[in-house]
Amino acid sequence: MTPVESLTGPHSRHPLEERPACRAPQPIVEIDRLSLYYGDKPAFQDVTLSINKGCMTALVGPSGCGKTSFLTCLNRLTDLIAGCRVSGQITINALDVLAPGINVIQLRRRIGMIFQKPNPFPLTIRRNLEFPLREHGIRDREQITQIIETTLRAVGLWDEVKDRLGSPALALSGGQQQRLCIARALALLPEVLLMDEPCSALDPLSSGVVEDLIVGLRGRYTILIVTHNLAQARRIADYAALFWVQNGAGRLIEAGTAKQIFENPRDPLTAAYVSGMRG
Amino acid sequence: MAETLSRPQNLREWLAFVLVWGAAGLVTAVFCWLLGDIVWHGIGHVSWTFLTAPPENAGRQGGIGPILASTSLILGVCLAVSLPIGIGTAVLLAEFTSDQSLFGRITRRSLDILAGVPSIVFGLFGNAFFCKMLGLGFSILSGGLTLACMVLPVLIRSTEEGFRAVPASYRLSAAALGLSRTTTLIHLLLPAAVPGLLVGLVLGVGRAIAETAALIFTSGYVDRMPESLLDSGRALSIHIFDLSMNVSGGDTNAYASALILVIMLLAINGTVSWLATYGLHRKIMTV
Amino acid sequence: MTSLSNNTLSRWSTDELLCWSLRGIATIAGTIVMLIVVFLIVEALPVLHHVGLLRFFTDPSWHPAEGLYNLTPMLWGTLFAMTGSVLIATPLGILSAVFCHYYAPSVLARPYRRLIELLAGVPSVVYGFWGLVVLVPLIAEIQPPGPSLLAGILILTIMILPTIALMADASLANVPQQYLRGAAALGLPRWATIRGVVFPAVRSGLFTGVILETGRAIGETMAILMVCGNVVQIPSTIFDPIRTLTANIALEMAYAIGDHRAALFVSGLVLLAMIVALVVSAEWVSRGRMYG
Amino acid sequence: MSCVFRLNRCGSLVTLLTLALLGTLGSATAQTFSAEQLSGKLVITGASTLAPLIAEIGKRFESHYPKVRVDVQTGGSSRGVADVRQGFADIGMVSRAMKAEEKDLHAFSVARDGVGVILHKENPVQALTDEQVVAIYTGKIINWKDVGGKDAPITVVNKAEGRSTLEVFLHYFKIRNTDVKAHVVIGDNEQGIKTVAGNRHAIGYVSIGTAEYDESQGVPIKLLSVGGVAASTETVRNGTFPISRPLHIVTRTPPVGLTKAFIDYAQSKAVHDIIKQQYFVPMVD
Repeated sequence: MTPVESLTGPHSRHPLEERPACRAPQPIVEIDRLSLYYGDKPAFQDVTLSINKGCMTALVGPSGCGKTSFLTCLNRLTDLIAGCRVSGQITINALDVLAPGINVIQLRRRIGMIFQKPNPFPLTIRRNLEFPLREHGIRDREQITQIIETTLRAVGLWDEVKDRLGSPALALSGGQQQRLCIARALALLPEVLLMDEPCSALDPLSSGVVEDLIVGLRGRYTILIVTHNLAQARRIADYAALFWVQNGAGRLIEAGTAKQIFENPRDPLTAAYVSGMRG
Repeated sequence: MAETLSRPQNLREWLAFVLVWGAAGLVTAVFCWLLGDIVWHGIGHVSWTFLTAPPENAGRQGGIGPILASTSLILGVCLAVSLPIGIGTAVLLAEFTSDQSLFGRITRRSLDILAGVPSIVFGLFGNAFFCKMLGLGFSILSGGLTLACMVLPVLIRSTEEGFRAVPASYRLSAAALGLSRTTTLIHLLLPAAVPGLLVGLVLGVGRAIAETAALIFTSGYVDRMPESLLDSGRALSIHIFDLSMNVSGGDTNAYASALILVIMLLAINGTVSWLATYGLHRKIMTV
Repeated sequence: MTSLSNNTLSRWSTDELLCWSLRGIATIAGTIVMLIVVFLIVEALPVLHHVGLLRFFTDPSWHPAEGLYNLTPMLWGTLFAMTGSVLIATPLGILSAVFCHYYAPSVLARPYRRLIELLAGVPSVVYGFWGLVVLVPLIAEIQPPGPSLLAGILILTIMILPTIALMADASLANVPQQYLRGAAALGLPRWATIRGVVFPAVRSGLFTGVILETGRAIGETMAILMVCGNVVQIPSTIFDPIRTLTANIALEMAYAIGDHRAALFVSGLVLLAMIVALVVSAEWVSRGRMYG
Repeated sequence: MSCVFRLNRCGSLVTLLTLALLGTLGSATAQTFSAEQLSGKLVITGASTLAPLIAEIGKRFESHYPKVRVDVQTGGSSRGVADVRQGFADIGMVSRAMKAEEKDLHAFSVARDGVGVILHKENPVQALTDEQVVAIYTGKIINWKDVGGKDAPITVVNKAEGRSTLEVFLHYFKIRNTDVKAHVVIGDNEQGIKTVAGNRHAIGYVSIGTAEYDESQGVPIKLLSVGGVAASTETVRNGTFPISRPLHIVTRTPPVGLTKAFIDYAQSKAVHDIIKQQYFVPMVD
């Protein structure tokens, strides 16, 4: 297993700083005519979208319009689903994601993902963070301990769990579990973070804490977040994209800055959805 | 679990309650009868000498020392061969082969067929293949290998079920973190599949240790203390069979041997479940 | 069902190594069956050559020493014994597992499980022995001669019960807690939860258990030989003695020579064909929903 | 097929190891023979009836010649014949008279065994004529009251096809197996005894030695006399009991060296106590 240089580098300095802020639009992810089929059934079709570096892009739309499927294309989790077929093109930092020869393991290291339901491994809190790091070539005990502390601090979990790092992660509350999962993703210093409704399975209080955490990450990471919560999208996103089901398949209806989408939608569907939810 | 569910309220619930307790009671009663029979007739003859001494007068007198040694060696060979092959195949079937693929389907069907092959056919096959074709002769090795073929399907099937029971979210989140399949397998899936594996192990060991027909033709009948894996060695179950069916006056020692076999099995199963509770859980940390 | 199968694009050498070694291992497992089938056919070939397969089903009786080779009564014997025991053992085994998980206080559940595990390992000769000296005389009191289809069914039931009970037990252990909580939250009583929520969730595991126990019922030899009476006939009541295909092999193999011996291997082939039929029909039944 | 290949390699490795191991003792095929120092390994396979007897003789033989190993395997007379023919065993055990097609083998009888008719102890019938036995076994008499017993159906216990006891029995009573109307078919002697002991209306036939021993141990069975001669090991020994079979050990080639030494020993008077201990009858000399 080759050690990941990009991981050992920044961590030796301060891990969670020196991240690009969302200023001038500078695309990092380019998606071109992307379609996904489960067997013969299309999940979404013909999505073309570019994601700007250091910005937070919210994907909104009703259930079943392919938002989650869209996210899983970006880190090739679709490989794990039997009978799933992807066409089109995705480029992340000049890397052709759908090319047959790429190192999927490396790709997934560079793209973190947070799931709707918190899914820590049935290990201790420490092992949950340590185990992926070791897998990616970080073996130094002190360095690992340091990364664990910084990432747990970054998600605001350190003070809550520092005395019981050896206890099972599954004993944590839902909100804590989700923050642990975020910490687990951050520990690998991803370039892009994919979040699939990270707050929807949590109680309002935990949801608020996690949302604050995500807002705190804004500007330091490129984040794609799927959400049903329009108010939340409006609060925290720089850009927004609306998905809708048309002719039995999900489609991208409109994309733009969050301000434009929520205040001045061009497409009547967007207008209806945004206002309907608002009203 | 039982506490969270309410007490029977209507007729159907009461019926089910009675049925479940009745079934459990019936099973327990029959088995206690059977085990009680063995204990009652066997306990009087079990002693330290019985466990260590060699059999005399065709097994009517003397003990079962060499037979215990042979049985353990046969079981050891069987597990040493069947565990890696069994777990490997189960992993392949559950994790690396899609259910529609030809390879997976053929392998799975072959194993289902293997599961139903009568033990005497295994015996004749083992005799022709291991003893004669591979030149191993009547030996503990031949017997162990034949048994390994026999317990494979049970082992693979329940281990596979164990893997299938692991939530898909483990695999997804591991993949999303960029973990390799090997790592995911060793650190996450394998520990989580342990319960299934243990069922397979208990069933497999049970089948192996109880086997008679397959061993008569492979590991043989010699009741001398084995000196190597290439020596012929009589397994406990063969000893019991011979004493009860072929040697007049062997019944009492047959009962005592059956009792020892049951105790042996109890010890093995106990160790397995102790390992499951205390040995592995320290590492898995499920709540 | 998610699997790691389609991840063919990964360039992770350990993974490839693992995958190929696993394939090698599985091939060994699969090859054993082929070897056994080839072995059986080679041994059975002489008699198939000069007697022909058809006569194994049309001859007036099974008297191989006198050149008569009808296997049909034994085929029925095997089928009757198998069906009877599976019909009794399956509900008992599943109810046993349900007892362990949802009815028994934990003080009882553990020893009960231990008991069942123990029974999986009692040698068939001990079951047979017990059947011969306890069960058969009991049946003889009701309806002579005693060794009978009924005795065979009862002994087989006891023998295959641990298989289904343990498989069901393992499946029940894997039912996600939220299902049960969900059912409890709906105020569903215990049996309704088990019937409506638990059973559908563990269908695959139970099905595997039934297949395994059926296979075991077909293949069991020693115990059945000791209690069934071994008379080659199609039974008209459950008190009639029967002979199964396995008992036929075990009884006569020791002294059989020439065509007689080869005819016993034909019994083995017929058994194998039954297992194949079982597996194929299981596949047919489960297609599209078991592993979907 | 990769598996076969791998195991094959493993097999040859094992063979090498074996040879190396045996090299120190003298190999199985090249047994050394001198009056004082016999050594080597004898593989004996065959009839389960004979296996306990030969195993015990083997043990005593080993105690006389500490460098000799006698491995006794069971599995049936036909297995003994087949293994000896293929050279897989040095000596085969056959628990019946030799057949015409087995003339190629060299047979040596080591003991005799009588076959006696047994009933449950509580059965009031004390004796049966040959004709009555034939009538019962062919289904012409189906109730004990027809032969002077209670009013109860007869349970006929027969042996499985190919078993030598069956052949001896049928031969004496001149019945064809197709004509036998059996209710229970059994394999080994002890199974027959347990079946009859568990059924008060059963009739069966087993090895006399076995039956005699079990009768003395309180098992509820009794041996019937045949043709007016009481069934006992004594009448088999003095040749008056009419139904008996010889127990053979066989070799493919005329025995030499260790094999010859063992066969001579097994036929000698030195093992008569073992033969009696295993409830067989020594050959009269």
